[in-house]
Amino acid sequence: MSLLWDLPLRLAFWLLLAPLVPGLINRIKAWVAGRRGPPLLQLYYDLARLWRKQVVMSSLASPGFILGPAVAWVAVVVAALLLPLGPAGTVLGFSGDALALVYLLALARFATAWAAMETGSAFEGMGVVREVSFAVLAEGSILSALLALGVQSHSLALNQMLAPTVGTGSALLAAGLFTVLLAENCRVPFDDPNTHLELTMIHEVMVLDHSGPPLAAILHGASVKLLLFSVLLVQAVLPVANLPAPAAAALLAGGVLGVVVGIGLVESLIARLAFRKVPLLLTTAFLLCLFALLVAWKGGAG
Amino acid sequence: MNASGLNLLIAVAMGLNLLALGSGRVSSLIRAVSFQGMALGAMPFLLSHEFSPWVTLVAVATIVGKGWVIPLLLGRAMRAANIERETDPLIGFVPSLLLGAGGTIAAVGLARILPLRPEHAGSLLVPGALASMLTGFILLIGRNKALSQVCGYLILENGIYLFGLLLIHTTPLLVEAGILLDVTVGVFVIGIIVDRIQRAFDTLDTRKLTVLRE
Amino acid sequence: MIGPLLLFALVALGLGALAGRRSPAVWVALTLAAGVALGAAGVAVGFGLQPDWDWRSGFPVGGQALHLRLDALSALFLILLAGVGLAGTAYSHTYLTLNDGIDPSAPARGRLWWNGLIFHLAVVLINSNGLHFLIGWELFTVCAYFLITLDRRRLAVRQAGWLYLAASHAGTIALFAFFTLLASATGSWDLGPLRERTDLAPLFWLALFGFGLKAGLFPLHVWLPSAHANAPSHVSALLSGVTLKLGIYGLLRFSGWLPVPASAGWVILGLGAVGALAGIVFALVQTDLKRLLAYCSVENIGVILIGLGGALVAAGEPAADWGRLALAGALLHVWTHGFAKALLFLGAGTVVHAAGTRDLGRMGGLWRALPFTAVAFLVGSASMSGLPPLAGLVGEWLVYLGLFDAVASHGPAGWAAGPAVIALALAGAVALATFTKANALVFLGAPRSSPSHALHEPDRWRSAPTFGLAGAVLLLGLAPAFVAPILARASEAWRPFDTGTAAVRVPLISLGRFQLILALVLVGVAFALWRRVHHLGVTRGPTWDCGYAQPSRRMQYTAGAMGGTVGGWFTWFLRPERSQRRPRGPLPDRAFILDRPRETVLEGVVTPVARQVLRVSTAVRRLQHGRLQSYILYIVIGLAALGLIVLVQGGRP
Amino acid sequence: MIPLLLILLPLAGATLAAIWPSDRMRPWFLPAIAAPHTVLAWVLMVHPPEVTDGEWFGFDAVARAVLPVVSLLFLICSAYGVPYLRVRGERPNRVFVSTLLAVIGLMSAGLMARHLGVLWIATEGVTLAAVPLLHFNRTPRAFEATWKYLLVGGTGIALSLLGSFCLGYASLQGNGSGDLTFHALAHQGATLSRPWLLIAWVLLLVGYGTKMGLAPMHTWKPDAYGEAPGLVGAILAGGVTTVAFVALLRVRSVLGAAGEGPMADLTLLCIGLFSVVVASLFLLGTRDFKRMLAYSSVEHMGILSVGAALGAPGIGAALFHVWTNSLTKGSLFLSAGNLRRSAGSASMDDVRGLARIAPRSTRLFVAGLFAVTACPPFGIFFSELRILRAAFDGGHTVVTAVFLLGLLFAFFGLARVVLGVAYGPPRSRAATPRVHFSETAGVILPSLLLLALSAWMGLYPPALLESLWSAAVAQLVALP
Repeated sequence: MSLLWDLPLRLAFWLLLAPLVPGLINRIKAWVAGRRGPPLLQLYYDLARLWRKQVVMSSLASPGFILGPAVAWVAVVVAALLLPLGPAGTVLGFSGDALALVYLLALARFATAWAAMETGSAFEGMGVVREVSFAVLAEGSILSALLALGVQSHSLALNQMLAPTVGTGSALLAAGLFTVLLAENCRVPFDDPNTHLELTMIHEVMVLDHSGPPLAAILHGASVKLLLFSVLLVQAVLPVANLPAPAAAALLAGGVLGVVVGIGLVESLIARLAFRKVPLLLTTAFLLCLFALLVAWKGGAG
Repeated sequence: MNASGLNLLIAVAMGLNLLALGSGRVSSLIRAVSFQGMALGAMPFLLSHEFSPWVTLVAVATIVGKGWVIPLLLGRAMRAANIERETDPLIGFVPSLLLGAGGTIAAVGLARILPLRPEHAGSLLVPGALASMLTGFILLIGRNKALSQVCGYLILENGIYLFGLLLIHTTPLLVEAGILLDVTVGVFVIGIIVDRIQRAFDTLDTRKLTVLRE
Repeated sequence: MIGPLLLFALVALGLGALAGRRSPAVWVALTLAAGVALGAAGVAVGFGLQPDWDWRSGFPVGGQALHLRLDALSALFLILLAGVGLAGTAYSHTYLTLNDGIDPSAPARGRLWWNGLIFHLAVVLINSNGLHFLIGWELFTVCAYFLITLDRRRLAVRQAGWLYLAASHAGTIALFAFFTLLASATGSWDLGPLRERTDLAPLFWLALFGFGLKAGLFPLHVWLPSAHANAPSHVSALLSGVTLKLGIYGLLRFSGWLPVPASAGWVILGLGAVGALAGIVFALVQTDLKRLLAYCSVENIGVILIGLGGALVAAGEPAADWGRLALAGALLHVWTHGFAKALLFLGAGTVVHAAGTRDLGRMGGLWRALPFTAVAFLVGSASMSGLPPLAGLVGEWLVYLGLFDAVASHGPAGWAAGPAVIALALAGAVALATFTKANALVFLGAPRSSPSHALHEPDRWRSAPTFGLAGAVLLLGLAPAFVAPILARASEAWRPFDTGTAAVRVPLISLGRFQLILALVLVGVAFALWRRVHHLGVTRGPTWDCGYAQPSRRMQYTAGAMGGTVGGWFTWFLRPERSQRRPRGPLPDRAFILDRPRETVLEGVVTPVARQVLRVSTAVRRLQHGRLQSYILYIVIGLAALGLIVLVQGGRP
Repeated sequence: MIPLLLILLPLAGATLAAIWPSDRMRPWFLPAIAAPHTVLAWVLMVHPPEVTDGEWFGFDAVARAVLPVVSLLFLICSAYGVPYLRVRGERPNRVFVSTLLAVIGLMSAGLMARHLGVLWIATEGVTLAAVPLLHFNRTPRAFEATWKYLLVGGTGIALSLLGSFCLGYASLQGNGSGDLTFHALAHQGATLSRPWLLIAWVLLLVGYGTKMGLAPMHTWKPDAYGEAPGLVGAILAGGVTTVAFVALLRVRSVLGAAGEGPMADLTLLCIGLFSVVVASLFLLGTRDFKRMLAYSSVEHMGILSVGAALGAPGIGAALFHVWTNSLTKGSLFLSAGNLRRSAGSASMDDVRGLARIAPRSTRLFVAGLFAVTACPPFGIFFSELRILRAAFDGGHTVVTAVFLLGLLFAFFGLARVVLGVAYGPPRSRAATPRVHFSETAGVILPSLLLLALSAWMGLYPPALLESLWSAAVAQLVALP
């Protein structure tokens, strides 16, 4: 299919669907807790409102305070566009785009951190340090996961890599990537998106001072990132690409939904982890991915 | 022919070594050295089969130098520095005596091993030389007073001279060159006297000569 | 064509060195001209506009006839030298005369040794005779020493210079042995491909020590941080940007020309991986801006070595083209790191001059005073952290591709490549943290100490080179495809005799397209958001910070804190020196906690060894105690010892 | 006959200087005698005279290979001597000048001696003549240094005489005619009595090694060089040691002819390496820059004897090293002398920042540091590389490792001291120098010239010199 109408479609998919995911999660949490949660489309409302709001900016901040969120948003969205979408395959893909994806996420992180440091606030500094520090382990896990996929598929292009053979490797990979997903998107048990104790937050605390359109960009970017990880996870462990188109689409949708439900359940059933424990859990995820790599390696060799 | 006479003289010289090692009085040390010098000076006559003016010259020079001039200078130096006794040497008198005696015996033994020409095999020249050198080194290493060290050096060099006598016929030049060592000694002594005049270094005690060090 | 260019460059450098004392203007003109000529020669050969240049003359130096050559590999490094040299020259033109309490005779000396350094670096690069290579090598070390110690009235500077000189000389001694053994094995000082002499393989270890030490290979990097930190910034730029790379050049050259042991590739790969990780972790915990940058160089050298090691491992395997890919990555990284690091050091020079300190803990909020420098520094940092769409990513990306292929090919090499990939990933993430820290502490937030005298953008001489380098980094990032030919030619020149392997294809088109698109989108969206925000209007106020009315500047995160978390995971290795005072009582008075990052290898390994040697030396020196009697005893002992030797040896026929 | 002028001219000059009345004019004797001496030496170098086997003195290949540089060094040092003695106007210089001239005469004699006895006499003469030079300053320290030099050196000399006797006796045992010219001894070859030959070798090695200053017989060196005026140090380190080294080379050739070459090489190698290691260990700790030079000289003597132990190529390299070392050491001693005078002390503990106090001399001194630690473009770099290569060609890998380690430590030690006194905030013992020392061209140029020569030796060694060395090697390594 031609780039001309494929690209806009994907863009629409990512941009429009992404804010739904946090809503879903909140619904599930509410359902588990037996509450009437916020409306499903809450995030859409918030974004719309923020987009119209005026910006309050720290007197210390430089233009980077506004450009940072923009860069972060672009990085995440482009990363999402690199990802193949089940039957639709990929459009921008090229050999080695997997690495590009990883480094785009790094770019997003850098931009957010930069914007946060603009304010010279102790809290946001704290958040930045936590973000970039935990990212070390997260990135290690993602890379070894990609390595495992690469070994399976003898390729470094996402659309070929994400056609796994189901097995023990996939199970390990699923566990590892799910943990990374939770960490990277600041969900329980790593972080609590709706806490109000600054001391315990990672991502939220970085955006304390943001307001208006930049904050909207940040929130929307976060939701896109969440969706991106879910899609990546699903395609990494389920043989989506090997199925006929409709089934593939269904499986993808179902998988993503499953992931979302999983997140919701985790958030409802598990308490936040003490910060000292966070690296431990992340290291576990790292090891899981490493084992997946070993399994893939042996499997390929044998 | 007069090998016996020669050996007698050498024996005397070796005896003087022991005396030098044992004596704590600098003056007796000097006397021992001068007698040894004269003994050495007499030897060429006994060695030479027929009278040769050259050898005579060497002998006379030796007697005058070793036996008379240098002891005279040493004596003067001693008086100038008015020291009489060697006090607490690094190697005590008894140990050095024992060392010297043992060394002398060893020297005799060693001389048997060394491949010598038949005409030298019988003579005490080589053992005497070795013994004197050993004595010299013991004095150089074991004594504190500069004068005693000079005497040690003299005895060392006497030993070398003794050895040189083996070659006096074939290569007299080398042996005569040995005279230069006496000049060295002369320089030592002059140095002492000069310095004594400058008062730079009292009682000629080398223990005071340790400013230059790491 | 090439010959005259190089000749002109060298002559101009020489004349410039002479002119430096009297007239700076002439000096800068000549040196810049020389740089341009060097660059032109490099480009001409590197991009294949001219055939490889090989020139022999009967004119002997030190009894050896000159033999110069310029192939793509040398050209690659020559271009780097030219670029950084030009930038540094321009920068130093006014930087040297800034009055930072530096020795008044420093500027003149600085110009002299600067030209000497560039001259001899060029000599090493275009040389093909072992003796002359060694001469150039030693002389550029000496020039670098005098440049590092320009401000030699400060003790720290003298100590740094001393450490550099001592370490370099240790390396040089190894190279003495290397080149002499080579000469005595081949019978001539002439250098060139010697594939068939497999007996020469063990020499590689000597080369690894000698060149690795110069490159700042991890356990041998002890001299690097203090030298880079204490040198004037344009010197740090050249040291880190180019002279480190000369160590790499030496390793490339002689691992390409001479046969290497089977284990060589694995060792280099391992050292590179460890170095990358350790270097960047050390960088993260530094509290001195220039030390931080210096340690970051250790990391990037590690990355380059991973590429080289991959190439060597692959060379041992049948039909492994991934090695050449990794090599191309390493070569490109030589450029990207060289330019970016030079940029960062020049920026650091400006910052340090403005803030009057190298201590990150006392900077902050400098973007107001130095907006353009801040942008340039940001570009350099982003490239260093391998962020798209800048140059840093491209080199690492190629290395990644190579290593991924290695793992995917299921060969034994995978056992080396896999861990290397993960080490690279971790190092990349820590690098991101490091540069977040550096930028944030220097430019963002509020000043942590009362700002110093010269709070203004530098003059044109100093800002132009900074932006030039930033432009280069940007260009390499957005249009990497243009450098593909020189990379291909260089990695073929690496082992000229390996005609078996297919010509190296460096797949940079796709990545280039991607980076370009990304850059455009970034600019577009950023502009749009900017417009939107300003359309709605901006209210300025104090940092909200969850309702702190007026957060004081001392409440900001400090250098120690920013490195704390990750540093904490590596305490077993960093062993920081911690001094603290806990708050006591119901109304605690002043309390503090201070972590001084330590030079683990230097203080943990080198110093103790040195202390032992010194102990021996002291013991020996006691023998010279001034007692004449013992001196004579020594003679007797010597006599006895020699006699014994003769007796023992004389026994056997 | 003409070569003998090299000996007689200086001696005549010495006597003339000794009776010359005026102290102010006398220093001019030094260049006045040294210049023709050098000219003659170089003329003879280019047009070598015939040498008949029997004669005792001869400008043979060996003398031709080293005498020119010694003479040149002496010329430059004597040029330095004129301004130096003017600065030291307070001292009477009668003895100094005449003995200095005697020294060059006797050194020439020693280098040209082709007879064991004559060689010994010349060496002894040099030893004695050097005494007043060392004692020039007349301080108690100077006296002590002289005393130690004399007693240690005298012992060495005595041993070398004994060694000569033994060599003579060895030839006597082999029914030699008692002709002790090296040519005759070498001719006698294998008929020399082996035990006596070996005894002789050990004694001569220790004896002449003492004059060379090989460890462990080097103990006199730091004291003597530390207390002597700079130019005396230069001549001792560059000239007298050379005489002793050449003596060893000549004796070694006899052993080689007698088929005992391997034994000689082994002993030379051992003592050489030992010297390098010991010297480097001393250098690591010494704190006085003139004593430092002494240890550095010990190190280079070790390098020489290692080179001499490596057969024909090694000996060639060693002769090359004699040239480079003499020139470089000369320059270092002269500049060190300047610094010593302008700072009033030679110890790191008293002196710092000489770059401010005496900039020119400091530059020379630092350059000399790099020159003497084998940094190109100076000659020592090339000569040491050649020795290294000879060692590798000989397959002495372990030896070379130790050797290189020694060089490294030596560099650490030297650089530590030199850079320590050169840079940093100025500090000197003599806040108001007793004699205000101004860096006139007269005291700077000689050192500079020597350095330049050293660099020239390295970069563009004339083909003539190469031929000289190979000729000397051919004479020394007589193929039996």
